[in-house]
Amino acid sequence: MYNDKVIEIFKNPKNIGELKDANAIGTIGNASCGDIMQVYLKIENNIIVDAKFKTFGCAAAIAASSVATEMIIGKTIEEALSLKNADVVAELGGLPAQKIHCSVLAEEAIQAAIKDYKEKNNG
Amino acid sequence: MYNDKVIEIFKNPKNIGELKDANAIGTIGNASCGDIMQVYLKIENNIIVDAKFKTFGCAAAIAASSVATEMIIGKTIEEALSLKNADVVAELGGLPAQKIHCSVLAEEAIQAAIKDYKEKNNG
Amino acid sequence: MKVYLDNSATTPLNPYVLEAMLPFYTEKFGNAASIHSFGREANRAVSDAREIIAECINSRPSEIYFTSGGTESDNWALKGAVSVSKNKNKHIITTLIEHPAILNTCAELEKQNVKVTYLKPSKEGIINIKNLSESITEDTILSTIMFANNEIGTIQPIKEAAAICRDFGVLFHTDAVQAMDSQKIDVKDLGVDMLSMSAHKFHGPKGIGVLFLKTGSRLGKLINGGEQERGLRAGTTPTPLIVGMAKALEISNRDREINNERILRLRNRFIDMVLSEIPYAYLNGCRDSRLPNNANFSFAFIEGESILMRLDLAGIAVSSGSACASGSLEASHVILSLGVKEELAHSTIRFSLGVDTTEQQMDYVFNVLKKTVDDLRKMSPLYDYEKGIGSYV
Amino acid sequence: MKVYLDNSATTPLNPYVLEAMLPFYTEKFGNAASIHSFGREANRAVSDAREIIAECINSRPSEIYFTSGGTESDNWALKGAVSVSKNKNKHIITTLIEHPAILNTCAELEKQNVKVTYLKPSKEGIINIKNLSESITEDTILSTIMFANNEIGTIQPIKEAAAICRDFGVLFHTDAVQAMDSQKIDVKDLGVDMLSMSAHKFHGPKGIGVLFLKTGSRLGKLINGGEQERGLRAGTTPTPLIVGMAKALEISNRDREINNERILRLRNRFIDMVLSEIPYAYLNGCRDSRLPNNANFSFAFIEGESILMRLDLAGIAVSSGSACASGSLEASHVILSLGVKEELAHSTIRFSLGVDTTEQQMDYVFNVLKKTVDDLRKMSPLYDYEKGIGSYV
Ligand SMILES: Cc1ncc(COP(=O)(O)O)c(C=O)c1O
Ligand SMILES: Cc1ncc(COP(=O)(O)O)c(C=O)c1O
Repeated sequence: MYNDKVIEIFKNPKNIGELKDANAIGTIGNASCGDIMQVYLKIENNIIVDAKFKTFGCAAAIAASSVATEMIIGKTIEEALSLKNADVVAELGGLPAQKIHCSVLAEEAIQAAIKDYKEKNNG
Repeated sequence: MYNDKVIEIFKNPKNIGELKDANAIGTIGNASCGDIMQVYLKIENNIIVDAKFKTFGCAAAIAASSVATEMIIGKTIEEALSLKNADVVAELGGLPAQKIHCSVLAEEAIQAAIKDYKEKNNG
Repeated sequence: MKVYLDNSATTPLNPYVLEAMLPFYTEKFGNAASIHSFGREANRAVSDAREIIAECINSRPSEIYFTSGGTESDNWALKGAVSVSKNKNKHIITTLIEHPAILNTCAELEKQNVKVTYLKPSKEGIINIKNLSESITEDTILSTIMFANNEIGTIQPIKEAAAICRDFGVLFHTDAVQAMDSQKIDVKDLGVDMLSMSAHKFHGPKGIGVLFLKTGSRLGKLINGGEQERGLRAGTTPTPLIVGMAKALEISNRDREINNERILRLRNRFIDMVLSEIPYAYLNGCRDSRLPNNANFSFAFIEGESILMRLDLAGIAVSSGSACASGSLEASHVILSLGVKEELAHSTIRFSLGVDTTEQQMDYVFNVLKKTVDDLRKMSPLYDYEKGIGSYV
Repeated sequence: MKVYLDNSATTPLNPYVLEAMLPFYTEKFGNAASIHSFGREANRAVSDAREIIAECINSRPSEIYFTSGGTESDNWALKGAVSVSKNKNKHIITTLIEHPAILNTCAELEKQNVKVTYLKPSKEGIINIKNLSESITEDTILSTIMFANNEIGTIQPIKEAAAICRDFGVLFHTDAVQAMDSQKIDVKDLGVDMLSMSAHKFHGPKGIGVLFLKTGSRLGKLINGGEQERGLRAGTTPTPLIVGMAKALEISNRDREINNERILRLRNRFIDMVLSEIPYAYLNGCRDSRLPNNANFSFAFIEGESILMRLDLAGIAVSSGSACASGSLEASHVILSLGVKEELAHSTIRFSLGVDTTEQQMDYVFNVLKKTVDDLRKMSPLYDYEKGIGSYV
């Protein structure tokens, strides 16, 4: 079902936990559907300098959270916003069809966090 | 399906063929049903002194023909008429349910032969 | 270490079962319907197997019909009862906790205008018999209640249910697929009209099952064709599988007491350890009227499949919900029917022990499980790891 | 000497097939639906098997659905096509020479008000395609014609029949159970929508079959339950059987040419010997468009089962009519449909050769057969042994 890379990342996910000094938090999904993804970002001068996550979900959701946070660290907000779920899937070396939605959650959680940041800073 | 005794009798049936000097012949069944039994009897002084058969039919029909003719040789007409299909089945050590009708054919063929005899001699 | 704790999904084949099957995969390959010696040899083996199974469940050999498995047996029982019924309106009573083989067949029958009542279990996972008798109407043709549940292992009051149905003249079927290995089944004593089993759940081969059909019960055919199985179930008789099923049930019957005792002790010890040492762990289903090998927990704040995968990485095989439901995104219908909230239902893991399970294995499993729950809670947005409490977002 | 000439009833398992199956009866026992390593291992094997079978028949793997055998595949194809059809009046076209798995399913459907047309074969046992196109009406939802007949081995013009059905927008199914071993099957080239097979007819295990279902064809379910087989056929996946079926078909495909050639030569030699040296022996079915391993004769004046039993006593396994029909008192529906008279139909014996058949065996069989026919005619009331002619009473 999962490829070795997904398994490996699930086994040792990066960027787990809360970011104490986050200035952007995005949460997507709900527990009754079996998936919640929460992304914490620290943004400085339009650059994502750190990212962490907390995820309630399956192995794919956890692996997607891990690679998605890794992929946006060091990127500009605009670059992070352009991250698509397909990029996450590609980075994972593929996901089973019924797990693609986990990569969508990762994309959406990042977008939600950036939206949160923009609202706090511009709104 | 068949017990060893039926098989053994089928392998070496007794009283096969026509009886040249028969004075009673009975035929039962028809080929389109897959069974014909023909019994030849030689009757002297009310005693069946010889019996032979020809049978188109399955192993059970042939075995039943063999034991039935054996069972009536030396018997009176009355005794032969009292031969029931169950006696044939018993003599064979049993028959599969769907083959019981073969023992009925044997009973009926003997009765038909005796009827033929009576008709020729009384009628 | 490899630890297989998914015996409710399927069991390893008993080596003696394989040994019994092998001659029918080599020289004794005849078709049991053939009249010649090759056929008679196969036919004898099938007759013997039928007698063994009949003896194990106290039925007559002529009441044993071989099928391709529990699913086919369940489908046949329900669809056959409906197709043979002359009732204008047809009503079936079942439960919310049945296996998909029953529930999806009921859904199919509902499309054909059969009315279906689904009894709700108690919080403990047991069907209240009173609800059964209250649900029976003049249209009721069949009631089907599983003997033991495949997810939480709860054992239903089948004898009582069958008695009620008998009183009302309603056919009674039980899906005993999960019960066969550990429960002594006596169809006469139980008073059931039909009973489904599947060999691979008791160390027999996959692809073979039985429907017990009481003499005198009429049932429409599911699979038409040749005259096999007294003309009720067509298809070339799979002799090796039938021989294997009989051998497996015979062995299961013989060793039942001793296996149950050992497995029950290991299982209870495991449940005690989990409930006392892992916070926010809940046992689903009652502890008493339950298969001896089943332990089903919800571990709050973390998701079942990720627990399963972590255990798998440590060589431990378990199931989240039923094997069939895995891969779907929905929480188990069984756990939900107990009144468990959806998020907690998503956190469910089934451990089903087997004849090969050892205490050492269970200690290992417990340690891996404890660390897994700990690790996953660290990354759960629903759990405040510092404070050790749940905090729903 | 033991000579098995009933390969149309069932075939011996190929030893390499058993070897391929065994690991799945021992350590690789997992449920293919389980997510853990035991399950994934089984799942991979099932995927591989599906690919092998797909490649053998030039289909996609996703068009291969595992069933419990040819009978279930046939039932599913017909009942599934009917249950999914929205036609008010439903019409099926089939032939008089189908296997009971088709004919009895049609009879069942007739009870449900489906109209069924039965095409009559020529004296030679071949269906005239013109009759098919003339039978199609606007109500016709499905036509099912067997690839090769199980009693007389005649091969039907399936490609032509499929083309006609395609033109009329009618689903086309073929029962290829008897054809798989000796005929190269290419579902794309044939243009069929559905095709049934059964592993034990090509040296695979009993209790496993396939329904090929072309992408885009809709079919109702026969067996509801879990999500196995892309949700269309429920029941725990019988991994060992599936692995065995794929291996058997792979080997059959590989060795087809060489086996066919050898078997055909032995078969033709046998037919020539019988027709030239045994009086009143008739070959049923044409000689050309025929499976290479089939010889079916009627031996006038003597009854089939007693011939069969005599051969059996000499260690030779043959069939009188089809294995399924044996034990019944009726003459074969196939032989009768050729216009053969009832008494002659009762005198029918099928010899079906196999990969292990030798010339020496066939010589032995011929000699035993000749003596058997002779002996039985001596005791036949239909035959005047002295004159050597038939004399019907
Ligand atoms: C309770 C129950 N019923 C029916 C089935 C179906 O049995 P099978 O998958 O062997 O057809 C299962 C197992 O999958 C089960 O646990
Ligand atoms: C032509 C044909 N169709 C269908 C079947 C049924 O296959 P099975 O008995 O394996 O279910 C057979 C063999 O019995 C057959 O010869």
